[in-house]
Amino acid sequence: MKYAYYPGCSLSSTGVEYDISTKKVAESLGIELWEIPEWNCCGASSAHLTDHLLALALPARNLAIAEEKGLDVAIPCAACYARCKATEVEVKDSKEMQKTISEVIERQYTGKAQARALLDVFVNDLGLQSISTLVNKPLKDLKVVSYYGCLLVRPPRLGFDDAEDPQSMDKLIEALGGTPVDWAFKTECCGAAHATTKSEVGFPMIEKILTAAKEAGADCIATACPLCMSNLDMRQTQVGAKYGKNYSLPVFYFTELMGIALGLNPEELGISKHFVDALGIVKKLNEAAGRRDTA
Amino acid sequence: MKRVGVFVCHCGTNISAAVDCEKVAENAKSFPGVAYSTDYKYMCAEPGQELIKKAIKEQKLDRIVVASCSPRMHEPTFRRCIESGGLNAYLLEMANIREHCSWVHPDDKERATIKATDLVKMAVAKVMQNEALVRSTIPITKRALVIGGGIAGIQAALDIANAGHIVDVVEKEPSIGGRMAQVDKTFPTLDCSACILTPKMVDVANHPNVNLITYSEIEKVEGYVGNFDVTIRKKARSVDLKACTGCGTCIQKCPTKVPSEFEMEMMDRKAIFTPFPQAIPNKPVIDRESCRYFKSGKCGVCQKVCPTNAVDFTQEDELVTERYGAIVAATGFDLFDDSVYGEYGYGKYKDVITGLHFERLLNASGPTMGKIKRPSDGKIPQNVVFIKCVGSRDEAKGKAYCSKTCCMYTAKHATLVREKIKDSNAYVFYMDVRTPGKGYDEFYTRTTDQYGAKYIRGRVSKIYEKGDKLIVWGEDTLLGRPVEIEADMVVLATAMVAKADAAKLAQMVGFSYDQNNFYTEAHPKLAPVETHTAGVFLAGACQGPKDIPESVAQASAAAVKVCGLLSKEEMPTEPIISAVNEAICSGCGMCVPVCPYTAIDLKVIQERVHGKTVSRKIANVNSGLCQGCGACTVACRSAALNLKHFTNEQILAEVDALCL
Amino acid sequence: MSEMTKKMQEIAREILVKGEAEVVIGWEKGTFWYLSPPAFIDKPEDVQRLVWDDFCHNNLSKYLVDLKNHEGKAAVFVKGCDSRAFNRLLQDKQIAREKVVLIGIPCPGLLDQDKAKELGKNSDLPKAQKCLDCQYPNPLVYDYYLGDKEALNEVAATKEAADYSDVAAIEAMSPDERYDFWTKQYDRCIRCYACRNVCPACSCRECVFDQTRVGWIGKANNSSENQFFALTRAMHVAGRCIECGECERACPMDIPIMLLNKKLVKDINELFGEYDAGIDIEGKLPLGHFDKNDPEEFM
Amino acid sequence: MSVKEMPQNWEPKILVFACNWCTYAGADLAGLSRLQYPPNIRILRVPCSGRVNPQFVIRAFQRGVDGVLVAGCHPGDCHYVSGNYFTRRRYLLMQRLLQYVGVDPERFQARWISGSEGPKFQQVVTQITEEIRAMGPNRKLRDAQ
Amino acid sequence: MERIELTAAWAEGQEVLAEVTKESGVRASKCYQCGKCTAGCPVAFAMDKTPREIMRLVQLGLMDEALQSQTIWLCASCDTCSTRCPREVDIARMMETLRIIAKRKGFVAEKKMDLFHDLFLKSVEKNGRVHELGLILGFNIYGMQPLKDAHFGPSMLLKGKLSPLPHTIKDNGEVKKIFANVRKRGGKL
Repeated sequence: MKYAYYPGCSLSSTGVEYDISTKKVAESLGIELWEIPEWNCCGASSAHLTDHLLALALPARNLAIAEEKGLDVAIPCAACYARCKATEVEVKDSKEMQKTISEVIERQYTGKAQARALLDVFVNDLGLQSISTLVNKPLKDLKVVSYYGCLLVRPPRLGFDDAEDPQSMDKLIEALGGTPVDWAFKTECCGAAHATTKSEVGFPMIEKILTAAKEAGADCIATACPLCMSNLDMRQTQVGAKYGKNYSLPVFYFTELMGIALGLNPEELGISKHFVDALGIVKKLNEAAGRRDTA
Repeated sequence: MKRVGVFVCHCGTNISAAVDCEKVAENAKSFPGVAYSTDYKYMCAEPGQELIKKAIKEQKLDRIVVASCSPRMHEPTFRRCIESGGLNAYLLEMANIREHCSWVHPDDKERATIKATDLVKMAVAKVMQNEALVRSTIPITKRALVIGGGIAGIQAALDIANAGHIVDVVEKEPSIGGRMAQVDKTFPTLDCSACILTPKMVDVANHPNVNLITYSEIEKVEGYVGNFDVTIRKKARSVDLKACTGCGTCIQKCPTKVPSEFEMEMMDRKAIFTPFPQAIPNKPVIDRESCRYFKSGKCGVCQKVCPTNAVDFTQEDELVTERYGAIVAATGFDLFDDSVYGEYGYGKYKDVITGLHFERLLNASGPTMGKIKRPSDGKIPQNVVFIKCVGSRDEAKGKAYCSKTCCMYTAKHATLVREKIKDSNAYVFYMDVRTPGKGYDEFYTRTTDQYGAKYIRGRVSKIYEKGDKLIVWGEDTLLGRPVEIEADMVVLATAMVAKADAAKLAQMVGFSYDQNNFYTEAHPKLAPVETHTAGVFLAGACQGPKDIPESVAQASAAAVKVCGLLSKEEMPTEPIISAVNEAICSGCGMCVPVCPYTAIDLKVIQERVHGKTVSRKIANVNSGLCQGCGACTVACRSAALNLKHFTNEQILAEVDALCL
Repeated sequence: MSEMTKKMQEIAREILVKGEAEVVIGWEKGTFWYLSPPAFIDKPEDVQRLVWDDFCHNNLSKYLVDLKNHEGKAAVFVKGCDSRAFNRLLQDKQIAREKVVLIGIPCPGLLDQDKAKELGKNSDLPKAQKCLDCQYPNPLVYDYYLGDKEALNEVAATKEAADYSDVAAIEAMSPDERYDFWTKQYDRCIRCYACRNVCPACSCRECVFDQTRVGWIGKANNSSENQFFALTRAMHVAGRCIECGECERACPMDIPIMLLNKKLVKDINELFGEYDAGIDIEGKLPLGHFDKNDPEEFM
Repeated sequence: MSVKEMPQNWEPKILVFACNWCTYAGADLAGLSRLQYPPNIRILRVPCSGRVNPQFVIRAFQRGVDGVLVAGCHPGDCHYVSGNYFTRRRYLLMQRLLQYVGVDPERFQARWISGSEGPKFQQVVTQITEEIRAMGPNRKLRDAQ
Repeated sequence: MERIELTAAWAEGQEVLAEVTKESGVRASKCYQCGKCTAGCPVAFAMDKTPREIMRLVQLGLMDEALQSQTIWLCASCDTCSTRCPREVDIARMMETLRIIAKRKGFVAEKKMDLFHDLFLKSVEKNGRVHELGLILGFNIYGMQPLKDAHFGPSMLLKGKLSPLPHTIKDNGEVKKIFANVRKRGGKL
């Protein structure tokens, strides 16, 4: 299995551990990721609010490079995925748009190279069956709420999962030996850049999600988006302080949880880079496993 | 030698003001076949008609052209006229020189006259090829079939039976009663549904002219108006209806419990069961899917305890064929599947239910003995939220149409919540409140005013569980503010949709259905209970969402149509139908799928070829079904099919005449 | 003798000896080296007449119509186009599947007869136009198959894309140019109806063009009547033409009949969705059904 | 034939195949409403537009009409349920085929005109008459006579 | 409240309405004002007009009021509204288009947000990728709140999450060209 890989800007900065864990996990699972050379920013989440054509053209360049190579593109970041998918679909739907975009990016893109969410690739191309056979440190008794965020499964006609009650990440957690916890905020929006630009709007949105996860009885949150991650993880203490709450909810990229279950070193997966301590819970998991082994 | 008479009408000055009628009549004399031509002030008036009749006799005319108004106006008049003059009615053609000529070309008499002459020329050319056609008759079988034993079917059957005709009612379920039996109270009077339905069920069951055929389905329909041959599959009941007394011992003793469909799976029934206590016939059936005996061969308790030995495990489905003169489709509706609304969590959250579930919760013989209780924990809900238009008026996930009944039954539900639960709140999320019906708006007004239900204009976007509450997010669009309600129970006013197998039945009988699989009436205004297939009528929600009074009214209307048909011994058929030239037809069957009335099938004929008898297939037009559209004639490459009165020869002659 | 000819003769012999069929329809060498007309073999000793070469053009399925009232079974060799013709005739209910034994032959594409006649035996001959346009060189239905089955599956999976450049060239002309073009073509027509007679979509008991009493068409051999014939024939095979090109090959006046047929195939595909005649015998014919969402141009 | 060569006093002759239930009724309504249009059309009544065999259309051109209009009920309104859907398919093809052999698109047209569309009937036949008048007599597909 | 004269407002709003409809491909007339968009909107609590009200303004041609509202700037583009709309109206796309047009017309109700997006795109144009540290610094400096979020800086640098230098792609000519080509086609960036 081989895919073009589009990490996106966040994965080389705030979401560096998403990049690290993705690459490690893909390697362990035998998926070859060919990082698009000299990839550019997809424009999320500013370009589409400024100019529609620019919003389509920026992702199109990356897709065009993948198309030349004959590969579909695996995209970890939900926002990048959404922008790339939108481009792919508009190009496929309209020959005229295809022509315009190819002229703007000065490359050919016909919509043949598809934008694929990394989660989709793992769950639907590789398959849960194959993943679960490779699990050697199951996430036993770890209660995880899956937070898909707003962009991963929308709009419904393009999605690889149900837009209202998606299941793929939950099923993945289950395949990793963890306990998926159902909750109602799987696709509620975390406010994206609002936490940075307008915290009085962004913080209440984050608060709602963290509270819901806590109330659902989760030990931690799994996510597929670097912006969601920074809102839920980096901002967690800040938001907690504002609302007088202590959530202590570690947030993981789903790839990190996969890495842990596949027996990779948590440090090497980048888990120490989180703001809310996540290593502790991993340690507990390993200790419990150790006790089970000796017992 | 054919002798055509041409009669040009002035229509007072309606025609003659713009067309030189005398000249047209004069011109006509030179057309091939014309033996006589004249003009007159009013052809349709008595003296005009006499003029025609007289000319037929005196001039020995054998076919007539009347150049006057539109045939849509006076063709019947002139057909009668020449008939009484001794000619076959179909030896008439009309040239429309009024609507299509004088009235639209008032200022150019010369060219209007040329045009009128052309139109007459075409009519003459056509009439030269006309043939005498005879209206035939088909016998009518005096027996009606009603498909579906809900309130619409029951009403139709009763009305037909009371008029003295025999009716068979075929019902798929073990009992008649349909959806209305599941309903607790009816709007706008709040009288109990069972109290008004069950007497009708008894009436229909006891009526000497009615045969109830329950637990049965239509297997095949052949034939046409007056003569439908219908095969009915009587599903194996596993209980001998004659021997069973309906004592119910078997039901009591049956060890297998399964969720009751009638109770919306909120309560159990046995594997041998009647759907509800007032079922008719009140004799059980065995649900073989869940019965222990049928699954494992062990058990047989019901058979052992039956005092009359009525339980018969060896029963098999039985096919019976009967001939009917008319059919009423009254197959009812299904509920939309609300689980497509992931955002509402129907199917995931136990206390998010449909209106029909709620009916059963209200019902004294339902799962909660008439107390409104939550399915999840049996608690009495304080805050009940109703959401309207779930599946209706929703192009994205549901149906584009309005389900018509939900506004009223939701008002009823909200009223009953407020009436039955002390200190309760009933919130209704709506987009519009549609109450056109006698006493309906008054009922709705009482719901808000007297009963204090709170109506919030807006569609709900999300429901989720928080503890034992259901959080409902909506917008109060009148305030322009997002709102949230902590509810104990949410009731979805679910769309009415066509039965899952609606299309199958329509295809079997041969009538049409719309994009939502509701049956299509012949005309939305003027033929609302007829279908395009003669002898097949519609009643109730199978034609579109309807409430009880409307279903009953439509059922009675359908019954009148049936009675009208059955009151005759035979009915005349229009002779303008397609005919097959058997010598030419190669039996390719291209005509079969283009016929909208399934009037064409292929039949096998025998013929002698080189001293051998061979058989071959040819098209066969059913004169009872053919309506004379001519679609088949164009599908037939070799022109083996031809439409009488509009034959290929006639149309070609008209085309040629136009250019002579 | 070619490998395929040998195989053909063997299987024909076997079928006749075993009595699987009473007659085998194949091709034999004709009067000229570039002709391989149909052969009807009913004795095992005659099978050596059968040949397979670059000129086995005739669409043999059409001959089955003549055997409609024949009681016994017939075996027939089918190329891709013959097999589509067979399906076509099945759909028209003109033959009974159980009365026919089909022997499939993979077709590499045949050579142009007219060019062969013109250029002589030892020249480099081009493929026939109909074979260049062919999208289904391999039989779609058969009881026996004389080629390599695996190769067949591979080929079946990759249908060749249709080439409509010749049709497009005419579409690009002005109306008057188009009219002049077709008038020139059909002025040559002698109304011999050879095109109809070989056509597997023409299976009427009595063709409209023979119905003098109705007067669909005048006897006069003029441009107008000839074009009535051309257009009517084209409409009659619309959605049913399997593009075997036999009409054009049979035409003694070299009228490009396939240019009309292909135009209809192209328009049907564009208007009502991709459809290839003679592929799926269960499917509905393009002019035998409709879709409420068909293009609307008549508002 | 250019306008200059147009014969004197030439008037186009246009044949309209009108279905009995919609277009014929629409033409009646145009009359009842006294809506004027050029006297060049001749209406041939058929039960349904689905009855109109393409051979009739070619025949009309052969015999010398200058234009043909096939008109029926709007899709969905056919008196015979589905006849006009077949008409639509058939004449979408036929129209293209006629143009392919060089018939000018204006010469053959198809339209949906309902029984209530008297004004539309007037407008359609006026427009077609004017278009064809501007083009001159039809010579294509015509009998030599 | 001021009475709106609807006929005049409708006439006045036509041009912009046509522009919005063309650019977004969204027909506002499809909306039947059920409010499901607002009901599920995670940002509705902070808006001055609900998303449904924006649709209503557009329906009536009250374009200036729509373009001047904060709402269009607060929309987080999460698509919840479009996903759930029973009339399949792409409300999120409408918001996006209104924002683009508002900017073109100089109606910027939320200067900070606009600044953020401007800086973001500048960074992309310059480097081919977004330089997050630069973006945050720039945003806070231009936004006159230089110390906001500054406490994250050091720990982010330590965790390797913020690079002091921008990530660039070697030959950014291609991305610059994309910007130039979009501008050539009338894009106002």
